[in-house]
Formats: sequence, structure tokens, C-alpha cells
Amino acid sequence: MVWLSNVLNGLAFGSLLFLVASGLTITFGLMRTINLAHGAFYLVGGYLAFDLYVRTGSYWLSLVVAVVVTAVIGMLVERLLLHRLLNQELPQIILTVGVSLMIGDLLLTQYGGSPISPPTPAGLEGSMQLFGSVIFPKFRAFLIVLALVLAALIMAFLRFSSIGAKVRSAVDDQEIARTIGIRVPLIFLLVFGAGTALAAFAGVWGGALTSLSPDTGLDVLLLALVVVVVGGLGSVPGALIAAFAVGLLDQFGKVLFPEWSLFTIYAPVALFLAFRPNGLLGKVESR
Amino acid sequence: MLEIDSVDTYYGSSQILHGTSLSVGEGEVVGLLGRNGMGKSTLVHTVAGLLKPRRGQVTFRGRRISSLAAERISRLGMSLVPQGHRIFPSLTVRENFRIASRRVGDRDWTADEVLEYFPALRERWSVPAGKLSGGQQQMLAMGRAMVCNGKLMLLDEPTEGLDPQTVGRMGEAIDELRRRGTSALLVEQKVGFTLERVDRALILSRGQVIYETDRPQLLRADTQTLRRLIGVSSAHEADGSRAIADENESPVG
Amino acid sequence: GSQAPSSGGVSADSGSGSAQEGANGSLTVGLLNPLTGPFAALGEDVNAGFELYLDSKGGQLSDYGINVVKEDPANDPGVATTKARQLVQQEGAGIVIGLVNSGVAYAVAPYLESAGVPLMITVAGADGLTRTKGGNLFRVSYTGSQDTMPAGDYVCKELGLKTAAIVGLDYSFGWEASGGFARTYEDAGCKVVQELYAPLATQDWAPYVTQINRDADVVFAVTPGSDAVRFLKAYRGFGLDTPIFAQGSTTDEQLLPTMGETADGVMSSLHYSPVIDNPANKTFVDAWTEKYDRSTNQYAEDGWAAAQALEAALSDVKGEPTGDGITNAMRNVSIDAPRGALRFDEYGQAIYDVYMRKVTKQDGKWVNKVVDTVPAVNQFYTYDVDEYLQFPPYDKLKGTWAK
Amino acid sequence: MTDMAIAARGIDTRFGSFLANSDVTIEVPVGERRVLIGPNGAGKTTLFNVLAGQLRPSKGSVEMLGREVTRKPAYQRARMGLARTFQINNLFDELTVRQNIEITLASEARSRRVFWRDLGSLPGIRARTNALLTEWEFSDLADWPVRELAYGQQRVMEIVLAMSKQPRVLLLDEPTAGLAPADAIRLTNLLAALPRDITIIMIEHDMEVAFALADRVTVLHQGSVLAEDVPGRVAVNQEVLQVYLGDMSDA
Amino acid sequence: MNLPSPGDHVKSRRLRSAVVLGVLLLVLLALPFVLPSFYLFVATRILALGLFATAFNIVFGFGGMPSLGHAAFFGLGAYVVGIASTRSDLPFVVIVVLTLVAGTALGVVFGLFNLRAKGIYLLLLTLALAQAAYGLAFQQVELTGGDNGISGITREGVPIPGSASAFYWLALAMVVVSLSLMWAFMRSPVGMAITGLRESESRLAATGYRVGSYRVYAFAVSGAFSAVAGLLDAYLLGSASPSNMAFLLSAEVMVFAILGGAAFFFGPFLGAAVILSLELYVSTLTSRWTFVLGIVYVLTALFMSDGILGRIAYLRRRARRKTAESPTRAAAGETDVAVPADTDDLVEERHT
Ligand SMILES: Nc1ncnc2c1ncn2[C@@H]1O[C@H](COP(=O)(O)OP(=O)(O)OP(=O)(O)O)[C@@H](O)[C@H]1O
Ligand SMILES: Nc1ncnc2c1ncn2[C@@H]1O[C@H](COP(=O)(O)OP(=O)(O)OP(=O)(O)O)[C@@H](O)[C@H]1O
Ligand SMILES: [Mg+2]
Ligand SMILES: [Mg+2]
Repeated sequence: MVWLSNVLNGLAFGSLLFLVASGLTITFGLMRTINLAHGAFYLVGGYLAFDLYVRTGSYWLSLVVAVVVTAVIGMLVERLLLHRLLNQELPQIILTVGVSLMIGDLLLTQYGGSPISPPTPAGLEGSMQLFGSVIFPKFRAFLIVLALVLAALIMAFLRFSSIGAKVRSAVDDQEIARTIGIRVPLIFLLVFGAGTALAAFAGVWGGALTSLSPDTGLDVLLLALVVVVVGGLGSVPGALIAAFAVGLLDQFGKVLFPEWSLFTIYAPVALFLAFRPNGLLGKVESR
Repeated sequence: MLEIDSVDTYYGSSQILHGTSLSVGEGEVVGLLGRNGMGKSTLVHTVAGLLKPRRGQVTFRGRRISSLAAERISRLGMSLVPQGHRIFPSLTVRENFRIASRRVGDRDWTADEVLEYFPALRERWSVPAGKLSGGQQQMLAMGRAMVCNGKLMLLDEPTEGLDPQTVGRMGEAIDELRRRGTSALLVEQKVGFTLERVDRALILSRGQVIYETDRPQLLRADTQTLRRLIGVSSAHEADGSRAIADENESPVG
Repeated sequence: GSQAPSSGGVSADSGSGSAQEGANGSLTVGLLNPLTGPFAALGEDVNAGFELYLDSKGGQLSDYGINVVKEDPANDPGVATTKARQLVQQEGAGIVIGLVNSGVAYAVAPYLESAGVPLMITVAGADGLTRTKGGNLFRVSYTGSQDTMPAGDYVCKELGLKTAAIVGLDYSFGWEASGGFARTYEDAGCKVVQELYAPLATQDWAPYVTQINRDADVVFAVTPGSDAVRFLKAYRGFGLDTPIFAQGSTTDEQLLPTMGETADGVMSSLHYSPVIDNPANKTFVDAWTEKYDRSTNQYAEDGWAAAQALEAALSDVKGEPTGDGITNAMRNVSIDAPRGALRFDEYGQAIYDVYMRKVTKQDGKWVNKVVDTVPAVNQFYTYDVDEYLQFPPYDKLKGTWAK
Repeated sequence: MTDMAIAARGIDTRFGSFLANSDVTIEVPVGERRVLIGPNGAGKTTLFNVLAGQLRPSKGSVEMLGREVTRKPAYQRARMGLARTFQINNLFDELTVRQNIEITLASEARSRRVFWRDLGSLPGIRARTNALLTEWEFSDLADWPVRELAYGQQRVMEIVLAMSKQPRVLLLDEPTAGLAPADAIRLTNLLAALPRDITIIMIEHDMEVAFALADRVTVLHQGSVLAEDVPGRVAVNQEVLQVYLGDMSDA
Repeated sequence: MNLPSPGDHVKSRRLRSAVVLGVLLLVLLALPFVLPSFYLFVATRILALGLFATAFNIVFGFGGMPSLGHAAFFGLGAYVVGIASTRSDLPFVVIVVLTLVAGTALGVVFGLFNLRAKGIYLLLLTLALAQAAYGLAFQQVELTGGDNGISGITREGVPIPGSASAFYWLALAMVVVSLSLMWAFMRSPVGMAITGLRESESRLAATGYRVGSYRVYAFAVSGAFSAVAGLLDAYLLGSASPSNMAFLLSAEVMVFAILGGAAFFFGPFLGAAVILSLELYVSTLTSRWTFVLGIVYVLTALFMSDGILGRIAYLRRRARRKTAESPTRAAAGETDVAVPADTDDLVEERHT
């Protein structure tokens, strides 16, 4: 039964990783915009929701407002700053690092350096008994479901709307994409907004699972990067599988080889990528 | 339809187009010939809005477009077949069509109609375009522009790398385009292919139009000068391919 | 609402205003505490505590005008060394106070030693920092094991909890604090049955929490900072009910409002609690709550006590406050700090009372209620110094306690 | 047979379930000029990739100049004297014309691992580079990044790089595509004038060029060899006319 | 044979570059006589990190492989010093050699792991390797002192120990030698082939270069000199710690390179100097210096995406052209293209 609980925990943590990574698969995988501020948007979402919740007491309202506001901030960043740097990966790195430094510092001045712990939504507190002996928090179980649903939604959206293909076309060859009438700026704006909205959404849930402080942004960002890249850029199923794999790897690594806890994620990831340099389901870059 | 009026275009500090002017009338197909590096693609890109002219005006369907973004121009009814296999490599053939296709009227091209001309694409329907053979990519570039259903088609060396049979299909497609009322600016190296189906032909050299011939002249097969200007003698010019001839004749380049 | 201290801002001239000149002269104090990064909240509070005391004395300590210069070591030994040099060589600091990260402290200390500038550490806890006699390094805050050694005795003998599972952060502070507890606990005849160490900034504590041996009588936790929040959240989430005894930073007042219910009943040992009942603490708490709308904590008290100690040392210094002068005077300092009596041993480490505390709700607020006091604890606890120094350091003993 | 420049036998090349080459056998004796024709998508470039070592065939063997090279990667074949052009321009885009040539020349065994001397100062490299620049009329453009050349000029660069190393086997993938007629002619003449000990295999859609140069012509169709013969007979082969020239066959 | 010689303008350009470099070197040599000791310390640190950034750029700007794990090499160098100098009394020269060997060896490991990965995948692969190295450094307490690191590194054994000026000169000498070696290396066939990696690996292979080897060479050389930079830093600070291997340092060195101009040999060095000075300066003005730094990053990305040197080269070209209008390329974000014939070697040597 111990292994069952380990598996469930691994899946739950993997689900959180997927929530965080889902936004990145879009901005990073699809738009190939290197958004190192993703962790910062995660924090903004979490902090805003927490702040609103403290003020209003309404969990769901806070969630929605926080996600929307963060998306708007993200869109502003895209429109005013990032958009000038389409397909220029290196400046994008600097820019988004800069943005996340600024956001991190604003959060620090506004909310202080101590961690905050956003609430668990009503009905999901406490734990449940599985198979008699395994105690598992309801919130974690819910996260697993949430991740699966979100993955399905994103996949369906990418499949049934042509927006994903349009974004990729602009990444392939922006000039030509424009000449067939694709409104590249508009699409990038919307898609980036969606990416930051997902980051904020993950921040609200991730905050409730763990906690938030101005420096968690980096830890979260690194894990999400691992998931997106191991899964294969732009592949939502890949990211989902990678998230679960990393979650399980982390869980079992920490149980079985606690001495090597700092390796249990990164060393296998390095090995994996050495042998599969395009990730799990990533497409081989053509040309 | 299209009016290019003394346009100057630069790459950084080097000027490529020097007061270039030309026009394409309603329903007209105009050929543009010239040696490598003379600015043909630069001109095409200037018209499509990918390059901004530093001087001069481009007018399309009565609107000044030289300051418009490329996607605006495209939506006004201009489509481009770019040179050099610029398809979207990570998109499948199907997706390449899907994102380009735009319906404006009942005489529109559908993907199915296009595939009549280029059946090879049908077999590679869900393969990423980057994995197509060179010729298939060229067909895709053409097909993609066709389903855009523009009023004016900019064709930048559309036959490059095509086998003779497909070159023929390409010609038929262009003829059909014209029949449906689409105007075209056809940049080509295949002289015969071009002269067969254009109303007028121009030669671009060092960013300027140095020669122009109209339909009657073409019909009279009075194209010696033109051929001489681009460095081809007329002797072996039957099926649009080139002949072995003395290259020193060319005054161009 | 804003919880951060409103100090900070422009560092060069904050605190007590520029170029203070007292009757006896003046001294520039370099505050080298993190204002950014994971330890920002700690650094801010140390600075705030120090400046609060200074302000309460009108910007002068023992008639020396005090000029405060703050620099941010950015949690990086390279930056910190640069900043230490800047404080001494550019700003003319006569004493440097601060440091949270032990690695940073190790990197900075040799330079200050060679420059003859005293260093007063306010948080950094590595045991090894205060193991040489007669240096110019002092520490008002704890060593990794100093506050937990009394706890081992206490948990075993007073609470009668005979088996313990240790959950610590996997770095030197975690090993030292756990080791201190384990040594006295086992010497008192009880048994450590399990040791689990998790990396710093572990996001998901489930893998560790679910491994905890449920047959243990007590869980001893060393999970300072935001890890405490995540640890307790997972602990409660998985329905564990073994009592927790923790190193005091795990239930720090900075964290209590966030942890709320999850911290209820957690016991801990530390050299301070805001609810200590003595006049010095009353002065401190009153001054603090007048300025900030939140509780005092050990870090603020460390800063405050550092200022007090400096004041006491300066009162012994005659004339120009040289590095040697301050160092020598500091050795004899004995003050009544908010935590109680405080003096330094030969190694520069503070000797103070350690409190056994329990998180309880009082007037709607979570506090660390004092349930017992162990007086005058030094860094070697009750062990013979020479014998103690022969022990292998705790970071080498990690993993051996449960065997 | 040691007098084969290239001998590929029974080549299958598979992309997933798609068979791009199916049981292709092509043997080219040293010194021959072989032209490869076939409809778009017939598998010509794929075969080139197999010959040059960019792709490993799923089945079959490749010999080059008498040595088994099926499992040898591209760089080793290049060192044995094989050079190729790419159908889709593949140059060192940000580097200048001169640097493109220099890197190519420096790939010789005695230069390739030199890390202590300036590339340009290696014996012969600067001089040979200048000679090539002059020969191909690139002197004026020598310090331009090739990215800024016109498309046709980049096509020529492909050929310059392939020829610069004085290869023993030259694979040219549609060298005249995109060239102005005059330049295409010039190129054809130039190829015709190359010493006869260089083996040339060339993919070409331009029949004039193809038939003017070829000793023999191989026709690929749907991944397999449809015909192989001297130009005169291929030109009248009904099957070939049917699949390759289609309705253009009357021309 | 008529050996063509570089044109006169090229010669004069070379001459001018040589003069500029010479003057710069003289100024650097004279610094200890004019700078207060604190600034001399900072200058020494800039030398070390500038060297690091330059070495990093071999893989990054030239090889086109965006490594986000280079701190591993820097930290390795620091630890070699830390361990060797506190546990043995090996002479300085031997420690330098050890550092070079260790850096090269780790570079080979990185190279072998990265035989195939590209772009973002490579970014993450190098990051993961560095995180694993960080984990080792953090957890091998016996050897590395864990999170406390190794402190008390003295400069005994270093030529003329003790004096800050002497160490500065030593560092300057080592940096100048290292930079010269790297400069020469990047112009050699191997270096040019590494540049070719960035442009087209398939072309490189078809030309006869074994692509994987050159990736390994790039990492090995870059790793060796990065480790030397770590060595200098450790001697300077007197300590080595896991933060020498941390992700943030890897990210920072990338910022150095981009800000200075990753397309230029000296760009990264300049970037290091600018950022370090700026950090120092701003952090004395305000405790919100991370915010200011953020703004600087954003402005850099927006207005100096080719780096400071790229910007200078561009402005010069424009000034020289003296055509009033600005160049117009509609392609979003495309800056003016360089025509290398008309500017200084120092600024203009693109990737050579
Ligand atoms: N991106 C660029 N930057 C700078 N110069 C360029 C760029 N692209 C093209 N040029 C230059 O502009 C001139 C004209 O190029 P253009 O591509 O328009 O020629 P073209 O007539 O289309 O030639 P081709 O027949 O080879 O396609 C050439 O001299 C070329 O070097
Ligand atoms: N990497 C790949 N993955 C999948 N299919 C491929 C790949 N490369 C080529 N193909 C397919 O293999 C077939 C042969 O391609 P190839 O490039 O060899 O044709 P080709 O004879 O050179 O044609 P062209 O004359 O158009 O250049 C084509 O149908 C192409 O779509
Ligand atoms: Mg062109
Ligand atoms: Mg082909």
C-alpha cells in the first residue's frame, strides 16, 4: 500500500507540474518565445488571488479576477515589450529575466519576504481514505483530475482551432505568415495572454498545495522548463507524460535514494536528453 | 490593379531598387525577368509589404499600400509565392493549406481543386512540409498562395526545381488563375515558359526596368532583343529550357 | 496589507541620519543583511531591530554617534565579500553586523579578521563559526545546535517521549540542529529511530511526510523558513498526528500567521519568544509594535540585542572606537536583552537562556507560549568543552543517529 | 569492383511507413557523368543523402571508390573525396563568402585540427580562396555574409563550396535551379570542362543541361529505378516520357 | 604567384585596433597606482568574470549552443583551488594546470552529453548537468564543505602573495594570456569550424568535419578557461561555495554575453564589466537594486539586442554613411545588417 500512496503523490505533484508547464508549452513550445518570467506570472496569480481572497473572502471570484488580471499584465508585457523581439531568443531571455526580477522585487516590497499560504477551496480540505489504509488529501486528488481535464481542453483547442498552426507558422517564417494574411501580432498577443493566464491559474492552485514566497518563482520555473522540454516542445501530451514522469521520479527518488535527492530529477533528465535530444514527443526540427 | 511608382528600396545602406516603376493591370499577367541579384525578389517583397520602400509609392486596387503591414496587404487581396522553399516546415501539408485558405467568392480555389494540379501533395497530406522533396515544397508554396484567393498573385520563380510535367501543370494553373480573373506578376528564369503566358514582359537590371515588351510584340515573337538582354539566344528556346550559348553576350550584370 | 518593515529604501542615509557625531565621537556600523532573495524577510527584521534600538537611543550608543550603512550580501559569497570590503574600505565601517547565510559568513569572516574589523553575526548559525578563541567574531544568535541540545534532554526527560523521528533540511544547519537534539536525546537514554533529510526549498513534502515512522513518539523537525509552511501543510494534509517538536525557527513568528492551524501545538526550543515576560522585552515589544503591525521575532531581537551589545561594548571603549578596542570590550559585555541575560564565551558565542515553547492561540493570535526555560545555555551545552571539541562535527554524524 | 566511384546496391530508404527508395541500385564508374532524373518526389535527393552519408539506408549497401561506406558518416565520406551541393541552400549564413570558402578548404586532414594558427595563414588557403573568388566572380562580395546574397548567388555558392575541395566524386542536386539562363549555361560548360577523373552525379530537371552533360542517365520513379541508359535512348524511352515529361513529351 | 595582400584600409584598421588594445593594456597595468584598494578588488573581480564570460561565449556566441550550465565550470575551478590549496601545498602553477585539466575534462563530459541536442533542448540539458554538479558540490560535504563551502583560501604559493596589486597584475596577466589564446583559437580552423556549428551542422559534416568532435572541442576549451576564471575568483575571494555553481551565475554570464554583444569576441567581457559595475553602483543607491537591474535588462533587450558592441558598430556604420534616413527593413526586429568591410576590427570582427 505504501507504493500506492507514493504513486498517487507522484501523480499529484506531477499534476501541479503540468499546471505550471501548460502555460509554458504554449508560450515556449508553440510560440518559441522564451518566457523566463513564467515563474513570476505564477507568483503574481497566486499573490493576487490570495490578496483578493483576504479582502473579499470569495475564493472563486478571487481566482477568476487574479487570472484575468495576470493575463492582462502578460498581454501588456507582450505587446509593449516582447513583441518587438519575435524570434530573437537571446534578447527574449534577457527581457523576461528582467521582467521577473522586477515582478519579484515588487512582490517583495508589497507582500514581504515571508511565505504566504493561499487557502484550499472549500470542500477540498482534509483527506480521504483509499482502500482502507491509504490516506490521501482530497485537494491532491482533485489536482490530478484538474490536470487531466486541462490537458484534454488544451489539446482539443489546438486540434480544432487553427490557432496553434497559425502560431507555429509565424514561428517558422514570420514574414511569409504575414503575407498569407495571418495577423501575427494579434495572435501572439492572445496566445501569450493565454499562457500567462495558465501560469496564474497554476499559481493559485500551486500556492494552495505548497506555498508562495517571492523566491519560489525560480524553483517552479525550472521544474516547468524540465517538463516542457522533456515532453518535447509544443507537445501537450508530451508535457503531461513528462510531468507525471518527473513527479513520480521525484517521489520515488526521494523515497528510495534520499541521499541523492538533488540528483533525482536533473541527472536522469540530462541522460534522457542526451539520448533523445528532441524530448519525448518533440518533433525533429526540420531544416 | 498594381502600380509601382519610382520605388527605392534598401537593405541597410545598400540600395537595391532605383526608382523602379511598373504596373499590372486588371486581369493582366506580367512577366519579370532578369539575372540573379538584380532585385526581382526585392521588388516582390516591397510590393508584399515585407520591405518598406524609402521613396516612391506602391498602389494596389487604388490604395496606397507602401506603409501597410504585410498582413493588411494580404487581406486586401494579394498573395505571394515566395522564392526559396519558404513553406512552413513544421506544419503538415494540410495545416499549410488550412491556415492560408480564405474564401471570398464563389470562384474561389479550394484545396481540392489545387490538388488536381498537384496530386503529389495529396499523397503527402499529413507529412510536415519540411520533409517534402524540394519540388513538392514548391508545389505547396504555389498551392498555399492559390487558396489565399487573392486578386493579385506575386509569383517568385514558381517553377524552380519542378519536373517538366509539373512545370506544365504549373503553367496550366497560372492560365486558370488568369481565366478566373486573377492578375499576376510572374518572376521567372524560364524565358519560354514566361513568354508563353504573359501579356507583357519586363527586364529588371540593377533595380531598374530596362526593357519592356507588350502582348502584340510577344505574339509577333519579336523577342530577340529580350532574349539577348537576358543572355539567351533564341535558337534553342522551344520548351522553356535554356540552351548552351555564349554567355558573354549579356549586357546585363 | 503590507507586512514588510518600512525601513529599507535608500540605504546610505537611512537609519539615524547621516554623519552622527556624539560626545565621544562616532562609529560607522555596516549592516550586512540580505534585502533580496530567500532571506530578505530575515535580513529586513534584523536591520529593523538594530535601527529600532538605535532610534530609541536617539541615534547614539554610549555617546558615540552611530552612522548606519546597509549593504545587501545578496546571498552570494562573492557579492558579500565585495560588500564587506566596500563597507570597510569605502564607507569606513568600524564594525560589521549581520549575515544570515552561513556559507556567506564563512567567506566574509576571514577578510574582516584580516582587516581587524569586528564582526557581529546576527543569524548565520554554523557551529564552526565560533570555534576559535580570541578572534574578532561575535555572534548574538544561535549556533546550529545550541538551541536544540537542551531540547533533546527536555523531550526525553520532561516530556517522556522515548522515540523520535528526525525530519530536517539537508544542509549544514539541518544536520547541526538535528545533531544537537539527537546527541542529548540519546545521551538521556531515548532513541532516534529515523532520520529524513529533504533538500532546501522542497516544494512537495509528501514524499517525506509519508515516510515518517508512525510509531515514533515525537517528530523532531528542523525546517526553517518557507519549508516549514510546506512541511506542516503536508503533515496535516496526510493526517499525521504524532506530536512535533521543532527547532524554533520552524515556528518563527514570521511564519505563524501563514501556518495558522497547521502549527497548532507544535513545540519548539529557541532563545527567544515575544511573550517572554521581562522589562527588556517589554521595552522592545512596545517599541516594535508601535512601528510595525506584527509580532516581534528572533531576528528582530537579534538585531536589537546586537545594538545593545554594541552599546555596552562602546561604553567600555575610551576614545576612538578602534577595531581592537571594540573587540576587547565586547568580550566582557553582559547585557539584559529582551531574551534575558546575554554574554559571550571565549569563542565569541552568546550564552543565553533557551525557552521551551508551544504554539498556542492567545487573543486570536498564534504565539509561541513559553512552557519552560533552560538558563544560561552555551554552545557546548553541559558537555566539557575539550571533550566536546573532540566530537566529530554534526554534519559528519548525519545519518548515524538512527542506527 | 574497384573502378566504381559510387556503387549503391539494393537501397531501401524508409521514412516511417513511407518507402522513399525501394531497391535502388546505381553503379557509377570513375570519371562518368551520371545524371539522375525523375519526377518530383521520386527519391532523388533521398538517394543523394544516402550516397553522401546524411541518411543511413534501411537496406542495401553503399561503396565509394572501392570502399564499403554504408555505415560511414557523412564527414568520413567527405574526407574520402566526396562533395555535394544541397537542393535547398545550406550555407554558413552569417559568415562571409570568404569565410565559407576558407572553412571548406581547411577541412583537409592537415588543417582540420589546427587550433594554434590563423585559418587564413595556413599554407595555400588564402591564395586558393582568392583564386576561387576571382574564378567565380565573387571578389566584390568576398566580405559579405552569404545571407545577404541574392538567392541565385547563394545557389552558386553551393557549387563553389562543393568544387573548392577538388573532390573526386561530386554530387550536385539541381545545380542550375534558380540560376539565370546565362549562368546556367556557364555552369554547364564549366562542368563539362572538368577533368575526366572527377566523377559527377547530378540531379537535374533541365533536359537541355542533363542531356548535354550526361554519359548515362538514370531515371527514378516512385523510389525505384525505372530506366538507365545513354541519353539518346532515354530520350525516346516511352515509359520515361510518360512518367517524366507527361503531356510535355511532344516538345 | 601574385599573393593578394589585405587592402590598405584593412591594414590601418588592424593597426588602429592594435593601438587601442595597447593603450587599454597600459591603462589596465597602471590601475593599481591610481585605484583605491576596494576598486582594485572590484577590477580584479571583473577580470575574472570577464574571462568567464569570454570563455562562455565560445560555446554560446560562436558555437551557437546556448549553455545554461556554465557555472559548473566556474565552480569547478573554484573548488579545485579550494581543495588543493587548503589541503596541500601544491605550487600555484600545478594548481593552474589541475584547473585546466579539470575544466577540460568536465567540458568533454558536457560535450559528450550534448553531441546532438540543439537550441532550447541544449539549454535545458546543460542546465540539468549543472544542477547535478551543483547537487554533488552541495552534498559531497567531505570534499566541498557542503553549503558552507571552503573558506580561508590563502594566496600562499601564488607568486608574490599578500599584495592586492600583485594579485591584480597576476590576474591581468592570466586573463590577457587566456584571451589571446582564445582569440587565436577562434581564428584557427578548429575555431572557425566551431563557428560553423552555429551556422549549419549538416553543411559542416558534408564538408568533412566531424560535428560531434567540434562540439566537444568547444565545450572543452570553453570549460578549461571558465575554470581558470573560477580559479582567479576563488583566490580573490578566498572562498569557494556552491553558489559558484548556481543557476543564477549561469544565467548571469549569459546576460553578460548578450549585453556586451555575443557576436563579438570582446562583447561578453565588456558586458561583465558593465553589469558588475552597475550592480555595485546601484546597490549602494537603493536596496531595490534588483528592480533597477530588471529595468536595465529590459532596456537592454529592447534597445541593445545586439549588445553594446553591436550597437556601437551600427551607430558607426550609420555615422559613416551620413544618409539622414534610417534604414528600413520591415522584417520585425531585424536590425541593420552588417557590411563588415568598413569598421574597426575590434568592433567588427564578427565571429572570427
Ligand atoms: N537580406 C539582404 N540583405 C542585404 N542585401 C540583400 C539581402 N537580400 C538580397 N540582398 C541583395 O540585394 C540584391 C538583389 O537581391 P534579390 O534577391 O532581389 O535578387 P533577385 O533578382 O531576386 O535574384 P535571384 O534571381 O537570384 O533570386 C542582391 O545584390 C543581394 O545581394
Ligand atoms: N525526412 C523525410 N520524412 C518523410 N518523408 C520524406 C522525408 N524526406 C523525403 N521524404 C519523402 O520522400 C520522397 C522523396 O523525396 P526526395 O526529396 O528524395 O525527392 P526528389 O526526387 O529529390 O524530388 P524533387 O525533384 O522534388 O527534389 C518524397 O515524397 C518526400 O515527401
Ligand atoms: Mg529572387
Ligand atoms: Mg530533390
